[in-house]
Amino acid sequence: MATAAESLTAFEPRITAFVCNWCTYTGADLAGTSRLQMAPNVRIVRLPCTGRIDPLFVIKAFERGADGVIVSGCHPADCHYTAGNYHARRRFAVFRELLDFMGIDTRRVTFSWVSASEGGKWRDVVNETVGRVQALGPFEAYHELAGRQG
Amino acid sequence: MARIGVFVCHCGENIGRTVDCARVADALREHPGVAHSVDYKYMCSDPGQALIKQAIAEKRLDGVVVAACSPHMHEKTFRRACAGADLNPFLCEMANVREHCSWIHEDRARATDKAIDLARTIVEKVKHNRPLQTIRIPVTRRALVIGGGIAGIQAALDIADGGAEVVLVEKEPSIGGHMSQLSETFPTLDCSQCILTPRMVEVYQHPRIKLMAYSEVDAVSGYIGNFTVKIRQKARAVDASTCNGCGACTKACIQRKIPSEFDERLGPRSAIYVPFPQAVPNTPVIDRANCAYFKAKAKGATKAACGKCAEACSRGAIDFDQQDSFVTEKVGAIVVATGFQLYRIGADQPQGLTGYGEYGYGTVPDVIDGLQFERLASASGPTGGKILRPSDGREPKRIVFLQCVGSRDPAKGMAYCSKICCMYVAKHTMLYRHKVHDGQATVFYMDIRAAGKGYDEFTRRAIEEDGARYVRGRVARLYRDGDVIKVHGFDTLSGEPLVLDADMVVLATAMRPQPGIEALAQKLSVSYDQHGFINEAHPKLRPVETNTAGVFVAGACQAPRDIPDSVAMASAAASKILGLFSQAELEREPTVARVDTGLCSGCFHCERVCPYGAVERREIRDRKGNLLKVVAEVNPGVCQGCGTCQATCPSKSVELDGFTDQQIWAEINALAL
Amino acid sequence: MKELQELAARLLTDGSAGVVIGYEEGPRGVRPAFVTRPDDVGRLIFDPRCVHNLATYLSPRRTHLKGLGRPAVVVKGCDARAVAGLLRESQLAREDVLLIAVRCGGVMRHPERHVDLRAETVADRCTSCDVREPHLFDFVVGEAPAAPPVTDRREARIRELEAGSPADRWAFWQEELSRCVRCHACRQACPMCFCERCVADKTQPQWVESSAHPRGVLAFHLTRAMHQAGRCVDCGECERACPADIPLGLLNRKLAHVVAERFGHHPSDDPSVPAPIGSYAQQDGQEFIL
Amino acid sequence: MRIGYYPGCSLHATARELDESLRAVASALDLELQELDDWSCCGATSGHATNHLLSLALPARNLALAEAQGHDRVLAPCAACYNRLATARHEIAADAALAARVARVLERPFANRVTVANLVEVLRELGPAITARAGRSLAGLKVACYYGCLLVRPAAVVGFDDPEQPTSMEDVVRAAGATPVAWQMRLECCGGAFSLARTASVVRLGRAILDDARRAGAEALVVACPMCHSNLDFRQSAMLERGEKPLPVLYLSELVGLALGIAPDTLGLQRHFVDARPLAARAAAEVH
Repeated sequence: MATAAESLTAFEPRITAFVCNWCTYTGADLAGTSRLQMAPNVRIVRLPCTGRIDPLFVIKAFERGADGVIVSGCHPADCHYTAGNYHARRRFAVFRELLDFMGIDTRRVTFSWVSASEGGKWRDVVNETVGRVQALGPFEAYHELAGRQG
Repeated sequence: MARIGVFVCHCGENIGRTVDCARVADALREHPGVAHSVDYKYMCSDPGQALIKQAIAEKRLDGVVVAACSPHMHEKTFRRACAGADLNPFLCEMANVREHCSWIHEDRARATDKAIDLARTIVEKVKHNRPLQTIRIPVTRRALVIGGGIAGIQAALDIADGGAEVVLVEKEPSIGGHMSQLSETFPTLDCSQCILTPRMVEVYQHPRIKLMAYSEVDAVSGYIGNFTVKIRQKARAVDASTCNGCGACTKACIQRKIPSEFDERLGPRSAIYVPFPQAVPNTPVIDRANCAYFKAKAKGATKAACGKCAEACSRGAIDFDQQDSFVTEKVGAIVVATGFQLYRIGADQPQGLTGYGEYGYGTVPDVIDGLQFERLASASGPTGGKILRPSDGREPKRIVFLQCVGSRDPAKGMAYCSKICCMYVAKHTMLYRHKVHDGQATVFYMDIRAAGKGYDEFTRRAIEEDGARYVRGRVARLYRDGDVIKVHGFDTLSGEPLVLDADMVVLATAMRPQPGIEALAQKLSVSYDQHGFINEAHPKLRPVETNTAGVFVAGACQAPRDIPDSVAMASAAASKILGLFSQAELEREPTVARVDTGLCSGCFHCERVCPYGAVERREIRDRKGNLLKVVAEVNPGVCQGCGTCQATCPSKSVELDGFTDQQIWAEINALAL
Repeated sequence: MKELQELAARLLTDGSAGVVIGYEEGPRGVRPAFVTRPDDVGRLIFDPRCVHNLATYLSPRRTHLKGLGRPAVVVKGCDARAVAGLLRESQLAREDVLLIAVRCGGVMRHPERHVDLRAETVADRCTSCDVREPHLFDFVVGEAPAAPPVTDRREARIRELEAGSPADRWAFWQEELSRCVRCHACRQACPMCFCERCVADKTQPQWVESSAHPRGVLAFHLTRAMHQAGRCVDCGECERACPADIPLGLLNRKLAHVVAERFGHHPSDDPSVPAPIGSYAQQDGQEFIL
Repeated sequence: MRIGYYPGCSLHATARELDESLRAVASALDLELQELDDWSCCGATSGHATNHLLSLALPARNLALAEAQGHDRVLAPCAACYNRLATARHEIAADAALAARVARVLERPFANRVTVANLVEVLRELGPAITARAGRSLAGLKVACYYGCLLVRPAAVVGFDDPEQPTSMEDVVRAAGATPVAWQMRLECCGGAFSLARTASVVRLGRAILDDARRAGAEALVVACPMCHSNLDFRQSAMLERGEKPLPVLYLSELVGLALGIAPDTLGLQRHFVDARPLAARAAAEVH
């Protein structure tokens, strides 16, 4: 069993990112075409809009072993569907306070607006989140609760 | 058991360099439900696509996953390939292992693991894909063009000539845009009015173009093929149908000294005015802020303070009580062609830009910008085409031109190059030399960017034949000294500081989009960059489209553009629209929401959050007609597939095809393996 | 409650109501009463032990009451908000119910244990009650009562939890939720939980696992709290119905505070006031978004 | 308002009148100047011309002293000292590795929390207080504000005014009741340290500045930098033709002092080479 210290340095957090197709996903594409290097811990799940991102996704991601979650989409007023991000903003403002109130460390969840032309900002969101969650270590509390095998 | 084919692309070495594609293919071959898994150098090539078709046939595949570039690049390509092999195209998805993996990671082992994860995620998703049929919706074969400059005019003419109706909306009283203000145009020095006016008349007389000048777009709803646009026809206080454009009213007006916007504040105009002689439509408009009648009325005067124009009008066309009116138009496509404005130093500065006070624009007399020089040089201009100093009307013997004022300057202005200034400054020096034979033009520049056809030769001509003195360096400061302007500059080639006496200074200020472009973009839900320029769908492959289907872009509202660019983009946008209109019906992605009426409890949160009003109410009755319950139902023609209804629905009774709960759940689950 | 009984008798005799749903003395304390005959109105009572939110019987899920004809329901001010919730979300038509609002001076926290109304015995919600004089009604009965005793028990508990560290809160909730057996009594008791099939029962995909395993329990209570944000009328029935005494009210009140502070929304008995989740404002706070 | 005060070498020597006038003005405006205990040289040009680390460590030592003595802001009236202190604070804040090296060199705790203010910035903040206490003594006095090359640059480090179109000195002059003239040589170089090595250049540059100020109708020049003052006041005799009227050169704090009715000798006017006392006399006459 790696000692706690070793496991921390060797610890590579698993981050699931729920992003909107029109802005952040395209921003991540731009980060790709610009060859901006970033931590490989993030797996992107594409959704049409942040309006489609359901708190159940975040809960299920933690249940299935994620150590951190990113939710990102278009800046207010830029939404391709005009209002999806406004609904998401309200929904996640409440959800985040609920998570905090039930003792889930909200530093494990990053919310951001990344537009299609902000490849650099996406890289910063990824690297900053991976660094933050790496410092927090594996989400033992949730995973023990979940009794994950392996 | 699913029979899914996985195709891992090397993309030359774009993916292959950092992702071990063979190992990804091997790993996926072991994944449950995968019947075929190979890697290939160029999946999007013909042989690559043939691999897919062959595998579908041989292995009876019921799903295809291509682990390659971003779906934004080639999803359509591979779906078309699958359709070619009689596999429903919506059973094919892409795993983005290039932009989201190989290009952004160096560590080969971890990049390969990530690629395997991403491919596995999409395989799990595809297991839950349903065969979908594209949705067909009728197309309104009418187009809306916003902006009546050369780009808007060209687009309107091309579309109308292609047989479709066009609504052309122009904010100013007349179409023509900034091009109508120019004297002559580079690189051929042909007179701007001569090549533009015929086009403007052609628009005015075209049977299929409905010209709405002095109007603005108020609201836009709907989607490609079915936009509903509410347009505000601003009140001119002149009845366009009875007015014959004789101009008697403009001569009778008592207000003579209002700075003319068309002449860039160098010449006067009256309160009731026609912007320029060749204006189309040639109907005057009353400037209510400066008209004595309206100013008095605004202060509550009951008696008419003036009415000279009405008295002078033989046809009784003046109508002081005319109000703004609204018109609703149904169109199938929209072209944004709102053009540019120049960076106005010290005047209405956008927040954050405070640079260039040291160039004295607005404080030191005879310091003007490019458009003002055009008005001086223009025959219909305030000085009848003679180059005279605005301060004392004398002919300047020495003019200093400053390039890149506000452009290529991330610290104080905009970071981008405005593309047209090198050309029009060279043109200005030539016009100056032709009109003032003993005049000496000096140009301070950083580098001359004249990359168009015949462009560099044009600038060389300005230097070699027309004696323009080009000094490579910036100007530090300029100030008034007596009636001469002292220009402190630097010549980087000789390494000497330079102090010149000038009679006039022309600043080549940066090109910026029209004010209010952000509000218009938000009405069209089109994205724009931090400067306000509209974002094209793809800089190289879809330059005249935007990410919002059905909305196209042409001219300087997308980026600094000269006239050839604008016309080319306008025709490109027009051909895209004519292509769109050539289909009887429009095919739309079937990623729309479906309500399971059995589970829906009729709380209608979905109806409240739907931005498109795609949710309708349906009564469920038993055989005897008793109302059992009222449920929600989605109109597939209106639904755009944003999915907000599904995330809002407490009981998850609505599913968005392409992003169903089952598919997202499968993707999240795949990440846990 | 002579006034209530006479009104009930009149409604039943002139046929404007098929059943009067009120409270009656039962073998083990006060219980809901379903009076269909005018001469049974004597059973109807009202006192601080009448804690049940009778609006839950108007939910379309209660199909067995359909046969009794148009109901006339006795509602306290807080219960009336639940009726407004059902109207707001199209589960009920206003003309399909008669509301007999009763002026209420506060009810017991544990009706079966206490008789007199004191700070220790009053229900948490009654202290901040601003609907002692009902607004949504067809009829109003009862005299204007004195203000209920003041208790800060629940708010203090929330403040205490908020002051602690995330780890403390996690420990607290894991301990409380460990007793949850997923009987869903809280869901059945709640007037605002009227879905045909609850997402917790959805199997394809199973977002919320159904076993009493901590993973499924946490997912269920997170989802239930999110669904109640801005819709809960704080009638306390979920907490009272829970066999495991899990303080669900803390979750509902916490989110009620969040929704009030962030969106200025307070539970209302006006059906036209939209729920906060599902509407938005340009200036909604986004300090937590990078 | 309490503020740390870093006089710098010139204010204890050639620019004593700047120190004296500043102290007089500060007490009149109840601004408590607390001179840093054991302050040392800021390194000036010789510092940054020889060694980068030295040029940052020297001013950083003074910032560390200010921190230790409980200041969160320190006033450096001399333009060169201000520039060195502000540049040090800016570069150290931007580069963690550099901060570590400087801390090692200083061998004292240094968290780089202190911000640096210059004479014009502080007097502009005190503008309303100056206007409230200033009489009409400077009414009608036409003054040319001379910034020199260093006072508002580089913009990234200085930042309190526009590097090309500054207005802060004019604001203070107006607050003091005098009238700033519009002239062109506000930011032109005065020759700086070439005063000894290339005196002819300094005379030529200084003369151009004085001529332009005189042409603009200025009755006095106002500066906020000891180097500019010595080049334009001490050297002015070499710049004048026979019989030409000299132009008094005042420090901004001296001008404000006159506005507040402080006696000329308390302001150090007697130390000027171009006699500025007639100005003081005129100001005194205005008051009665």
